[in-house]
Amino acid sequence: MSENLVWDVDRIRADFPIFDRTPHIYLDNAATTHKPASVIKAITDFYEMHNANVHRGIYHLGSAASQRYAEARSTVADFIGAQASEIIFTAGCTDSINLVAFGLIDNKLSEGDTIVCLASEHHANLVPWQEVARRNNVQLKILHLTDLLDLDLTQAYSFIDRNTKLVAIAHTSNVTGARYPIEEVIAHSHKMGAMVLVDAAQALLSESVNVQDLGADFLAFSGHKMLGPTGCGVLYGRPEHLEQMQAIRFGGDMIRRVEYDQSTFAAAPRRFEAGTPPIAAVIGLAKAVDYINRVGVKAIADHSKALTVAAQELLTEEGFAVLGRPKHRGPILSFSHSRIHPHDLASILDERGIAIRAGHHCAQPFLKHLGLMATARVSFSLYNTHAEIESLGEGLRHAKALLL
Amino acid sequence: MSENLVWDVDRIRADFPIFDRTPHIYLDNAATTHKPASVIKAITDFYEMHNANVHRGIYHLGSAASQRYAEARSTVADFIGAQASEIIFTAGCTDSINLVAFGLIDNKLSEGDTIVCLASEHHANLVPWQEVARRNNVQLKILHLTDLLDLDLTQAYSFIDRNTKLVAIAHTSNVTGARYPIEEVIAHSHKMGAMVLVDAAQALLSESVNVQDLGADFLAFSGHKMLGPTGCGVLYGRPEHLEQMQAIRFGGDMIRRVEYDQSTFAAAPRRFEAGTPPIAAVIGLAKAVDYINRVGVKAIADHSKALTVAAQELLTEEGFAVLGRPKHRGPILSFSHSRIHPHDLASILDERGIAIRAGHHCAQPFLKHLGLMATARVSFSLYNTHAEIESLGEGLRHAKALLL
Amino acid sequence: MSDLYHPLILKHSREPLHFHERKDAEIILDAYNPICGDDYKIYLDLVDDHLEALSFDGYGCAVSKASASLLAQKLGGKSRGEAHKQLQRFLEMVTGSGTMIDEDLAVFAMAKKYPGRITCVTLAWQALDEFLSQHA
Amino acid sequence: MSDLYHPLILKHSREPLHFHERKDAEIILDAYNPICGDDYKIYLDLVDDHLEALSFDGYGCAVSKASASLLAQKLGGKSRGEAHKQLQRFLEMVTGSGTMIDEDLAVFAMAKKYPGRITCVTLAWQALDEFLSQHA
Ligand SMILES: Cc1ncc(COP(=O)(O)O)c(C=O)c1O
Ligand SMILES: Cc1ncc(COP(=O)(O)O)c(C=O)c1O
Repeated sequence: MSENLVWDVDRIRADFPIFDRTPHIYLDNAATTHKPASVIKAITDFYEMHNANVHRGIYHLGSAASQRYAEARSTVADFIGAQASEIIFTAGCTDSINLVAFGLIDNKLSEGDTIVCLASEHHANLVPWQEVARRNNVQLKILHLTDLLDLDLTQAYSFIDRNTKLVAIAHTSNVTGARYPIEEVIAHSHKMGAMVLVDAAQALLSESVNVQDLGADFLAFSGHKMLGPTGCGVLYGRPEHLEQMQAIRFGGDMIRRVEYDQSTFAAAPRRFEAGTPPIAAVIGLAKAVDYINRVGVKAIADHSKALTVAAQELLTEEGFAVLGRPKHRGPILSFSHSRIHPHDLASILDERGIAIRAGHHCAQPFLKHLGLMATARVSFSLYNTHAEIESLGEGLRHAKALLL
Repeated sequence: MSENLVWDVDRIRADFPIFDRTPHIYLDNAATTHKPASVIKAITDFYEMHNANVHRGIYHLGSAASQRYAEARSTVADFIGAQASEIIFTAGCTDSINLVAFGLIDNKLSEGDTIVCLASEHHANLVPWQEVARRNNVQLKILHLTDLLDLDLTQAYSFIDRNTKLVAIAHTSNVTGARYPIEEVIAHSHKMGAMVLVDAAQALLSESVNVQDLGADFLAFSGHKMLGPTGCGVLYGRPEHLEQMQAIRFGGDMIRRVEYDQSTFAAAPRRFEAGTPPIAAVIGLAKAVDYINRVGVKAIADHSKALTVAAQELLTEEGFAVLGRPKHRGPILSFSHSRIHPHDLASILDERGIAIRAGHHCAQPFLKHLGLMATARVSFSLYNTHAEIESLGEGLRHAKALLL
Repeated sequence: MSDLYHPLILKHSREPLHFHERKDAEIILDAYNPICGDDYKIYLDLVDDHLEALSFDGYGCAVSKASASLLAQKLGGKSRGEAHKQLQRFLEMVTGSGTMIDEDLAVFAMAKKYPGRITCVTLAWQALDEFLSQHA
Repeated sequence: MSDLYHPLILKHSREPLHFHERKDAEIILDAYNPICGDDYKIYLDLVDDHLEALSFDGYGCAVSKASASLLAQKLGGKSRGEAHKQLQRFLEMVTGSGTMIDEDLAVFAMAKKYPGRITCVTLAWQALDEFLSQHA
């Protein structure tokens, strides 16, 4: 896609105040994205005009806040093709996954059951399952990847069997950017009677996601990685699962009737939102969704994709090894160099105002399995430009000159 | 304290943009407080100038965000006389209490142990203990109050005994405003070998709280009730307890080493902060603490206290029954009228731009025990004025004329 | 004058109709709002598919009480189908865009301006709606 | 030129001193940074209260490797007390406001400008500090 024609990246960048205030080249969008002015303003407006707690106030501010909070739920639900009642606001993607792990799966496992995780999962979609498996004395099976670091469906089909209770899989790997064939994994898992939790932390800006089409049992993601504020995330769950899922946090707002000796709890999604929720962040997230819808997920994805392709060429040319060659890839690339440590590369680029990530990307065992301790990673979003990739190229050459 | 002399409430109000933008009389500070411009600006600045994820970035923005997040921890720690390593950032007060319940107490209970809760506890400090008691098949004992709705120390001393593992008690009741004699309860509990969790949700603007002086084992509170943003709270814990406490959320940032078959976890406080934290909210909370320190907790408390005394007189004069006559009271008053339902009162006052709370204040069994289903509640903060109490008086008289 | 506290609502809240307990009723419904604590029971018998001896008691605000009182007055004695139709029209009016022919019930239309109080208006109606939907 | 990548640091990272495994060392310390994955082992014997045969191996960035190399070079053979004093002075310089007499080590003072890299500079030193503090 040509930047000059359909996609006016300068206009997009103008929506993001940080590029004015703190000029830099930001290539760490998989960690968190920057926020458009409309999202920041929604938060400011909330505190400056609408501030009140939700669920409880009879007075105008209170009921207006509750209404805004409810509307945000509908906005987010619409965005992924879900019903509002299927959307739980959490503290983040990590929190969403833990809720499924300890609110549902922990109560459902019996001897001989297994949980399946992809080898490349983020710690957030691995460690909770380890813990649940440990507590229930069941096996956590790791589905390893092909040499291209993609998922082999034939292997997955034999791996996920009638003993599998849950498959935990990322939509898009935050390490390699691989967009896994989750539709097929879900279809097969359901045939085997297993539920599937899709970690969509890296998904929502790289393609339009519809939970009905996907058929996922659960979908977890964070607001801050999709132009929204820090401090809130989402768990989508199919209603029949949410009904069975138990609360793991107890307190106000999630109850139906409390007596001294026992309590009964509200229906989903309320049952899972104990206490005062991150109201401003949730309202900000809805604004982020509005912004994404206005620009268009496809346009964002196409632009990011074009940058990813260009970056991949550049990295290869400069002698860096790009991690994996999956069939489909989101806007994320990990890469390494036999004689340049990723941290040094990140520091040297930082001195030129280029922010990239270096480390294990919260996937320690995956990197270790690949014989790596860390990689460098670039990830792109709607506001990145081809000129920034040229600067990256200059930075890489400078680093090589310095370190080799 | 005279408003005109020492306390310039107009200057204070000028710090809170909401009074300019949406004029109203806000008497529901126990639910959530409004936010000063400096707090809102801290959030805006973060997103407009400093946005990055914490803990992971080598680049400048990333390490600056980590540093700001760490500084916020120190600011909050200083505010309550704690060390930074003793401060865990959570999603809110409810989340803080649940962490202690399921991360520590749930693993510590054995047959014959008991948990003690005050009768007036907020659901957030009751329902988690119910659940922990149920799971471990131990007794949750409810310590009832005197006729004045205060805590009777003699009774507490015989109630809390060598079987008591944990005492869960509010510093200040969000229903009656009672400031309980927690120092004595803590001293006695420690003699009996019991830990004490203090729910300080309503404490931090009504007196200066020092965890060393208190001797509390745990202190839980929310940012949004102390001029800070929604979406973050704090758990203070004594280091020896934090060391024993286990994580209840698993994922990135809380780990030490992850392998496919097992993981080891970081030290406190990091072990309890899985995933991307509510960075902007935490930074905003630190700004709220700065603001409170600048104005002075004592000045805030004195002002709120004077308003509370005036309101109590007014309510009594107008024929409303104020709930409880505790020895010490924070800036919170619940009241009722035999022939006026609190919801109707709240609606009628709302039509006059006065926001008060009506309901069970997340203390259903307490109200039920008192033979009430709901009360009206007013709660004061630094920006409220004596003129607002006069308006409240007019509103009350209007309501009586309408409804009686 | 208040919009929400129409004279008719005030009258029904001060002197609710059919406001009495009936422990031996064939059907006893809970109309409970956990958020605010309003808590009514609705009593009725189904006789020849008609809602007979409809009454209620319990505790709540002027608005929920007046609304329950009008429910008892307007739907008592109606056939199941007719009652269900009327109460759905009522719920639509309060929460959506419907209008009401019954002048008394139309008074509750202004509840839309008070989103915090809609549950008060609908409490008893929703409980009866749930019952009639489940036993249609 | 880069501030962080001083020629001395580059030299030590390219050709680290005392960079070898020694499985039969009396003391083997882990210097591991879970955040970034840098992972060294430090080998030493305590002979007459002196740090003898100090070496290291493992994996990490140029900065952490150079810093470990300089640690081995500067503290190897020193008495326990002297080594501890020197390394605490080094840690103070990097994280606080101290200065360093040793010109080579002073090169790391600029790490203060790179808060994201301080752990790289201190990794090996902190591991040894922890050991010496616990066995003082
Ligand atoms: C005494 C008390 N404890 C706990 C809470 C729960 O706080 P949050 O809803 O912020 O988690 C509140 C606030 O409603 C409270 O007043
Ligand atoms: C694939 C994936 N899953 C889960 C997470 C965790 O998200 P959060 O830290 O917002 O909870 C991340 C982000 O780091 C991620 O990239």
